Amino acid sequence: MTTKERVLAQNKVAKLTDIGRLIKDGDSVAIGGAWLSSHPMALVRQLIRSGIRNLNVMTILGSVDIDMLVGAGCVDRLMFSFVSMEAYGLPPNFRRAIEKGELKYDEISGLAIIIGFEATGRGVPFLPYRGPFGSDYLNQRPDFYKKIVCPFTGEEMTAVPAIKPDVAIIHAQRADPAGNIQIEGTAGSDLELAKAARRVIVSVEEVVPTEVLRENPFKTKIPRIYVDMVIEQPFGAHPCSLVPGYVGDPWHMMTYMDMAAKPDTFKSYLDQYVMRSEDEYLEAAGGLKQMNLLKKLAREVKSL
Amino acid sequence: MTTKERVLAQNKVAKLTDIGRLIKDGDSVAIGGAWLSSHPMALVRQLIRSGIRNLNVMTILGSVDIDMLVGAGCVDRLMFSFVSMEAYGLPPNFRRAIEKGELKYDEISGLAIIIGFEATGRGVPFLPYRGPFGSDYLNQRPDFYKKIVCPFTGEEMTAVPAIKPDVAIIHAQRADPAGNIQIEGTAGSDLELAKAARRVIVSVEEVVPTEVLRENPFKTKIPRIYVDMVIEQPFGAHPCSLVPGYVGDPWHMMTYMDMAAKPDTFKSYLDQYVMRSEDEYLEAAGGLKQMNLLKKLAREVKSL
Amino acid sequence: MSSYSDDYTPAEMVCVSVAREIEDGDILILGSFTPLAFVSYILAKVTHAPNMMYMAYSSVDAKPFPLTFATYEAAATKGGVARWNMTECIHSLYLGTGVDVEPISSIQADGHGNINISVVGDYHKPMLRGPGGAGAPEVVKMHRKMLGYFPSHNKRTLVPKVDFITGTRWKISNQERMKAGLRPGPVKLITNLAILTKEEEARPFRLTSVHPGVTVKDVVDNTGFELDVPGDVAQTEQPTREQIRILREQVDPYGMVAFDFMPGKERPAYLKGILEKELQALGR
Amino acid sequence: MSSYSDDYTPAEMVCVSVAREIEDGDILILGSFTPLAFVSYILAKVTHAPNMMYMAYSSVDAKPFPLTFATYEAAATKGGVARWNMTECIHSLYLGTGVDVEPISSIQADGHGNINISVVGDYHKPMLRGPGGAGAPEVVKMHRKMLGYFPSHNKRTLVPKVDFITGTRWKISNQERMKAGLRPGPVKLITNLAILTKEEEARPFRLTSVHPGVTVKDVVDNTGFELDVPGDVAQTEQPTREQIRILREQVDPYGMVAFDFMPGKERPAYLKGILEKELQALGR
Repeated sequence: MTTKERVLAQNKVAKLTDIGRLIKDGDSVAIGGAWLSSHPMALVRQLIRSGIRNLNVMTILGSVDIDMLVGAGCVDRLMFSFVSMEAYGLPPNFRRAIEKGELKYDEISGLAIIIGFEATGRGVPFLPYRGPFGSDYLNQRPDFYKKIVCPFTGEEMTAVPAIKPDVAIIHAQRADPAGNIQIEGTAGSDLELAKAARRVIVSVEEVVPTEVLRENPFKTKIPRIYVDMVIEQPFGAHPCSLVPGYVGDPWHMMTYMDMAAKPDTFKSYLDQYVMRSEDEYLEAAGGLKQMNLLKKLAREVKSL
Repeated sequence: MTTKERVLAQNKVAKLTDIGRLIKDGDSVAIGGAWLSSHPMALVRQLIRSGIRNLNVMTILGSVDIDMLVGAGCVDRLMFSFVSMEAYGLPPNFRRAIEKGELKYDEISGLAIIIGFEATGRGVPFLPYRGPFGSDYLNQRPDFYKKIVCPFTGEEMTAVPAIKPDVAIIHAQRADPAGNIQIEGTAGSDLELAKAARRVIVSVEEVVPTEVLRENPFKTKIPRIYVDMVIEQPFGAHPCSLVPGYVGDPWHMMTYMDMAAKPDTFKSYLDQYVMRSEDEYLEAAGGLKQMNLLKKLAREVKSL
Repeated sequence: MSSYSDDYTPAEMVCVSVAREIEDGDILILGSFTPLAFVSYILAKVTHAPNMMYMAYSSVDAKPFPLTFATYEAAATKGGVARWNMTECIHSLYLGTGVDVEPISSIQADGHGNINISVVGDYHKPMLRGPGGAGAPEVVKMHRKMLGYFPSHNKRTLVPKVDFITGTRWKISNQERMKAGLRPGPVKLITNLAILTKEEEARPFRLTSVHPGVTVKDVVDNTGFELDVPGDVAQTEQPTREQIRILREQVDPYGMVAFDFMPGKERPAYLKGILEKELQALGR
Repeated sequence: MSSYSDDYTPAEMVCVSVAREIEDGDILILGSFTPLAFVSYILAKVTHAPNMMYMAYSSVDAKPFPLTFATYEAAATKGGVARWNMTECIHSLYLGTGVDVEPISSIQADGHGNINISVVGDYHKPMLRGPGGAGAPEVVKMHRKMLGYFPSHNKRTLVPKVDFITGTRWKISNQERMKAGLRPGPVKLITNLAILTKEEEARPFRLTSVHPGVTVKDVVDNTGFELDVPGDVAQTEQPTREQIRILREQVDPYGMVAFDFMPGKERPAYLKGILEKELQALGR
């Protein structure tokens, strides 16, 4: 949509199966969330279900989202600063694909990639920062990290270019039908992805009337002028966390790690969990009982 | 304070009369607020009371704060993008001083001055943006607006330098004793001023326990790592507004405009209102009855 | 046409003309308090542009409100859907996504698409020191349309060449704008006499329409720069009865829109009168 | 000294040593989940550094919490005083005001102050593809101290030259750092055997101390780069009884600190055991 169409559209609510209207084979897709938090997993599963191919995927701090897309063969090229399963180990499909030389990748340092997305939202073709001088990032991607001299102080800085994905996919707590998005918990750079991308799909735990957002406008982090499509998908980040709503699902993550360890068992993982409806996925992952446990774990945390 | 001293200090609460510890004659002082909103007027009055001289004052969108400091003879040099009394007319002392050629000034376009403060907080000596090409700002201040070419696209951009005031003075809704600051209403670029300045003084309507801030951390806009001194001063923005708490005081603003119209009556304004204690100022400005009216006006607003 | 009103003030004429420049789906900003502009936004929002998004001070997507003098800011910030401080606003809207319309009232404007809100006379010792540009340099360059409004169309305001270029449209024709990465859109000046439009660097402002009761000669005689005057100049569309009714009953119950059209000396008394009415409405 | 504990694990030794590098008044960040680092922060916060400020995910100035496996993020974000997303955090802390300490565990480190979290072997078809640098390039260059910790001090980890420089201290001596606009501070590597410190570009890491029960030869034999070994190498200060008590009873009740020291194959079973205890504590 153009910005004007986004501002005019008062009902952007669609079904999960509608995302194919906005994402096509070969698109560059920036994926929200960070660490093991808030990744748009229901959207990722839907992409895999749809059989999409040749994506140019971009992630700042990716995890199971990236590993799953790579393993399912959806990714032609990957831009990332970090892909990690953290305590669970290294991401099996990501490792395998790169170690076999089967995945083209652009490894960019974390701050540079964030600043690159940010540049687009600010309407500048580049932004300077005190870059990772002395690192091999500069040698590996001289087309991404360029030297720029401060015209006031003469200091040498690093310029990074504006990154412009075709699509951003994001998961968040709640939205109104017009696409105003509230983020309460761990917030990566989802706002910057939304500003940078031409098309923006946000799945949320709940769609609520705008009046609910007005009760605490300080939580609204992505205004409707940046959003094309809103999808209500409870537990849409599972098995990642969406605090303060629910924690990540360590039991499912361990199942994932076991099954992703080899290509054939990963194929079984996809069959058992992904290549079905999202409702069936949640049932297979433990259903209401498990989801309620993840909510309870998030709620009953202690401080010292 | 160093950052470490700021983090260590759990009680930054001081009296209005203590600000002389952090602001001296000749300092560069960035003043918070914007339009007719949220200017740190109690701090401004205290500076005038203290007889401070030769300040290098910086404002983005200034109003009565700037006009009063200029009229009281505290200002040697003024950096601004806008100084206006809006519906009340042009700022009398500001006009008079410049039209007589008595005030050195640096007029900077609004976005450039904000970006200059922002640069300091981001640790860069400059930031680029699509500058005011074709305007006389570029001719007037070639030392502030420099051409920079995007190393990726070849586009010509404008670089503005990091602005580094000695002190920032800000007024906000509430703080805890450690200096975490909540801003609820009209927010200028106070966070950027706080990050840019070496020393930061914040007056607030109320000092509350940290637990109160934790009830809605989304409202906390300036963390304690940027604050040196906290002063509890109810109605510290008067006659400016601090919504949603209170509206600006149009009756006082009209009195100000009348009395600031000529140097001798402005001298009387200072004597009657400013050169006394802050409590006496509020009494002279109408006392509790007037302040309650301003609160009521802010509370009982209608939407269509 | 019977739906048009014959009972409107020059200020209402200008206000309605500005409101008509606002399209549904536009993005706007309420910044420095300019009553006529605020009234035109709110009028558009409650009539033909209900989905437009405006930033009011720090409130993103604020609710429309009746314009007052004591409480406009508190009302404008009420019921926002999100909050942005000024820094976030300038990056997101002025420099990023792009505001569509934000009418600017300036001390001087010229035929090149320049405005001056800075100084009349010598820069360091001026005859008149204005408030300065604030966001205006970007407003006139970056926004989809450049919209100026002038309560007093005369040769002191519409001058051959401004004394200081606070802001300029810079690139004017749609091709030049797009080549420079800017959104295409015209320069329009809406005055108490007429509407002037500039769409090409090399051509002067065109006299697009004259307000009812104004002659082409009135406009030409009072304009300090060359005008392109078509053989048959249209008359500006009058306000409708509905627009005037909504203006007076809902959007501008205290008549703030008249403020800009008043000589400076009359303004304080007028404002005091409005305040008195506001206090009465508050039940005091 | 009777206040020192004799009952501690190698992991607790490293954890306490890292905690001792944190001063009251420091600024820290909890980012990617590294149990030992998180435990060391919280231990410091509840013992000698109560006023230190940490960012936990998006929570500014979060409250300390007992480390868990299922709920660490929810606990870490609880009770923050402010919220920053990642973009705000990197500009304010990584690039602006400056974080003091953020321990990094890497695949390789070398004697020049470089780390590698990217690849072992050929860049495009590596033997081992690591997770990538995330914020580490800035962490090791910009923060006041560079702190690396290594559960397995050996020549595969502490190598002559890393295969890929994911991050580097770049300027090492205090003079060189200040000349480059960086805060002065050393490079420290804390391993299961010893503490190594580098303070000059031209000089090798100094063997600052060996842990109780470790010999200088153990360290030298297991280090892939040259060490500066003083004639009289100190012994690393042992954990105090109080530190161990607080660690086990309050900060790390489930023994997460042992996690980094475990072979990869043993980790899933260990994590499952911890989860079982967490569920019991939840009353299930």
